[in-house]
Amino acid sequence: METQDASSLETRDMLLNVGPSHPAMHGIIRIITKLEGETIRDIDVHIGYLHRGFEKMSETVSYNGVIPYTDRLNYVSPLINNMGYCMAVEKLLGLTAPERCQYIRVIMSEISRVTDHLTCVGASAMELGAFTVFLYMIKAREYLWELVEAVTGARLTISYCRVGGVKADLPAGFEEKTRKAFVETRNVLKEVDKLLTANRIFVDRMKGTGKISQADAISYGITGPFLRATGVNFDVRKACPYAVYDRLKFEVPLGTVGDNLDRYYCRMEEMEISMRIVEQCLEKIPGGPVQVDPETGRPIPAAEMVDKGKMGRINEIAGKTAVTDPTLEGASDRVRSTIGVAEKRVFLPPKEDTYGNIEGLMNHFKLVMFGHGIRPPQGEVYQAVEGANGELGFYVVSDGSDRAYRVRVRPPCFPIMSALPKLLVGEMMADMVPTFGSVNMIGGELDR
Amino acid sequence: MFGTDNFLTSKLESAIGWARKYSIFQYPFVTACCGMEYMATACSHYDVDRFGAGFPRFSPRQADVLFVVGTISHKMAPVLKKIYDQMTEPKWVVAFGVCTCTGGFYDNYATVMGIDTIIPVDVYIPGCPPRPENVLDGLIKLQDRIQAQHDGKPLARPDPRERSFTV
Amino acid sequence: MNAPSLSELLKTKAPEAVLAAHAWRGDETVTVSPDRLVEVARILKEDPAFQMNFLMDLTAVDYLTFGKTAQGQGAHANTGIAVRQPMNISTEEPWPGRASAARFEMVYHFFSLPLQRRIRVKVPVEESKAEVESVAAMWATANWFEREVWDMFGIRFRGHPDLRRLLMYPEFEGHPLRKDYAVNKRQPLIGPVN
Amino acid sequence: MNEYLGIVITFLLAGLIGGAFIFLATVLGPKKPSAAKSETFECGEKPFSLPSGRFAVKFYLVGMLFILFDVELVFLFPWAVVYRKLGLLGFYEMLLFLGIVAAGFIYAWKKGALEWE
Repeated sequence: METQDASSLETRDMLLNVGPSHPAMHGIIRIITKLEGETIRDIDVHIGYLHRGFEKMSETVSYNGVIPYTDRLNYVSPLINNMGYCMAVEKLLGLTAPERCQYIRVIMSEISRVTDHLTCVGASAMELGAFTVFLYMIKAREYLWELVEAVTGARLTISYCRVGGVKADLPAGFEEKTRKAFVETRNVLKEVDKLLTANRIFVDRMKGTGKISQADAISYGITGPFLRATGVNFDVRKACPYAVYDRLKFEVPLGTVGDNLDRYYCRMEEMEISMRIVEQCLEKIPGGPVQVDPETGRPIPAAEMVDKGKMGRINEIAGKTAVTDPTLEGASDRVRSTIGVAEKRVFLPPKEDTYGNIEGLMNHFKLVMFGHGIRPPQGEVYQAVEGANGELGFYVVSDGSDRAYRVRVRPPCFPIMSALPKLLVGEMMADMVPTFGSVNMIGGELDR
Repeated sequence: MFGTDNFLTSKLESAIGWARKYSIFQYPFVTACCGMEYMATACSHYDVDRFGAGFPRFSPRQADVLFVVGTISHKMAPVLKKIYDQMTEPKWVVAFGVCTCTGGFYDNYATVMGIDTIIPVDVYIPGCPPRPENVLDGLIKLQDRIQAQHDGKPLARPDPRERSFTV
Repeated sequence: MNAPSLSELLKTKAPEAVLAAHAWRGDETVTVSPDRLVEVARILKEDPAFQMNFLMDLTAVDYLTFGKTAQGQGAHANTGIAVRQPMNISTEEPWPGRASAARFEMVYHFFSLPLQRRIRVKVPVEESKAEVESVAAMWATANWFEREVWDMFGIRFRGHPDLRRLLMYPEFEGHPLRKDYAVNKRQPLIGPVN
Repeated sequence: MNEYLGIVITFLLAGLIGGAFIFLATVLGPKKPSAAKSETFECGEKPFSLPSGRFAVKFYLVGMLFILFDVELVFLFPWAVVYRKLGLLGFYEMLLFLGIVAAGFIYAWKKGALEWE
């Protein structure tokens, strides 16, 4: 008895709105899916729900004023955007940051890359039901954020880079803190690896779904872990090395099939490699991880004195001199030349000069006051860095005034999102969740 | 419910307030960078579950509090308004992050300058993004509001101020 | 790098298409006339000397107030008082300038994975005839990039599969990234126009 | 009679607690129906079309298979409770019953009813 083919029965396709406010859509993507039963026949992706006009706002503020906006592009690994933008403007100015500053930037952007992959793998695992993995990953991310906070002062929107250098030097004891944080992170990664990699449910959901071929990936301009999962060996840190990446030894993990599982492997591998890069940098950084002040009876900073007084421990502070440290911690004259370019028309003078003498004050005034600031020559420049999702490019056009004329961001997750129909059509509705999780779409970077 | 507020109803009312205060079902309307800080607050390190608000509900029918987390653009505003309307009473709104309170430093053509211009807001949590401690403090303020509302002296909900911007 | 500079190579391959070529700050740049864009793009994609298999970025720049902004001449502190200009950081080899006086310029950034080389192609676009040939057929990534440039600048693309707004909502009039569009000119769907 | 007392009490308690929740919710919860609120929730957008029309037959198939094996499970519970008293005979009877159901399962598996395409 020849069974009647299921599709000959007349079933109308259902239009379903996997809309902007949806847990798996990270809140800001609307996918209109044409469903036939469980299979997706066609999708129409609507983005722009988080378009905040980054490029328009960067034309209204000074060169250093754009940096807080760049933090909020890829807000999961903010420091890579800072570094990309600052290197683009430095290329426009024809300056290169000093040795130590490049090492600091590489250290911090690799730490940011680990936090990005932690969040991405954790969130996509949670969307597949593994809520424990999400809790472990966010716990590991907290350790790294404490590290980032110790260096930059903020957890997420750090604005640590400046055109020509970084805001301040690494804090005292940074190396021990990093080693401790990496031990914790590696424990968490080991646990998650045990939980997920051989987990039958996780592997079945991720294997074979969201596949893309090498030719399609290149034609769609996809870069980063998404492209490397298909086996194409392209990493901006290796192809066009910038900062000090040419002096570091690290390999680039490649996948074979280019499905969700390969991307998961690539990201887990890259986290380990990024941590090794940071450890290499800590050894190679000129002037040691940080110049620790000799602990010989340094006067008590004013803040500690006030705390002691409030707690009534008068005897500890009686007769001691309080010193108000004028320098932004880590930006004093001694380290200034190592963390910022020595061009006084670009980089702020050390605080001792600003408070100390009139030249420093005028120099500071000329750089920060409205209508003054950095005035690069007319011209246009494109600088690409390896973001967490792929090649993050900054195209800066300057018309000789103190404001950028045009700042264009090449968002790495934008081409991946444009390839979504290629990834999802023909697959099951349930496969949309792991695929979208491994696309690692970040709203701020996608819609700018 | 049972007529004038004698001893029984007022005690029952404040008991309901206590119950609602410590079992907040939140609808996380997450859009932007504050989402990262929301994750940090909801997870094990700062653990919003200690205050009874750990259970996110992604449907407005089952949610009590609408956590608006991250910048709301003009394209997103009708969606936010529709979800707020579809929420069942009693409902409260928490504006999480400065972009939801006043639009933050995105003062341009694309951003809604403060969600209190489109929906009434109960608690404003400033910060870009606010530290998890700020968020927990905002949550405690919300709980005080809920309790006060059931103790017969509801705090005035800040109505959206008429804000005129000089272009 | 002693490899022959791509921009000179392209000049020999399509002499009448290339208006100007330079390599300022190491970025090889070629300005191509609008009607020869697809031909040059095909050369870049298929010619073994270029093999540009990645279209990394596609965007536009509005040169309406280039060099004519208030800050360009005398900077004005927000108090309105003219202020002496900060020292200009001029460099030894200045930027060769623009090859045309058109208002818009399309900017394509290509990258060749086999040769690991980058090139930038600029195409001047008149404001009156703001239309360019679409390259979406050759690089699939151009589809969304071109939709974004249409949304933000109002430059149409002939031959584009479905040219709709990408970032802004359909009811939005005007193109926000143009220099004559005010920063905070709002067109809200709901809520007051503050 | 009294061995059934336990079951009666559990049903009573279950009904009581369930009823209390529903009663309290209807009484205490404020009722403010509005047009926007009664619209179907589709992630904040206007829904295109309610799922009318005929569904693919695959859903029906999966539904039937689920009921089949779920009902079979219901028979196992009382058997497990009195398993000690039934002795070996009861064990083989249940094995026979499970064998028949397993045969049905293998048939469905081989016919590809469990594959979704």
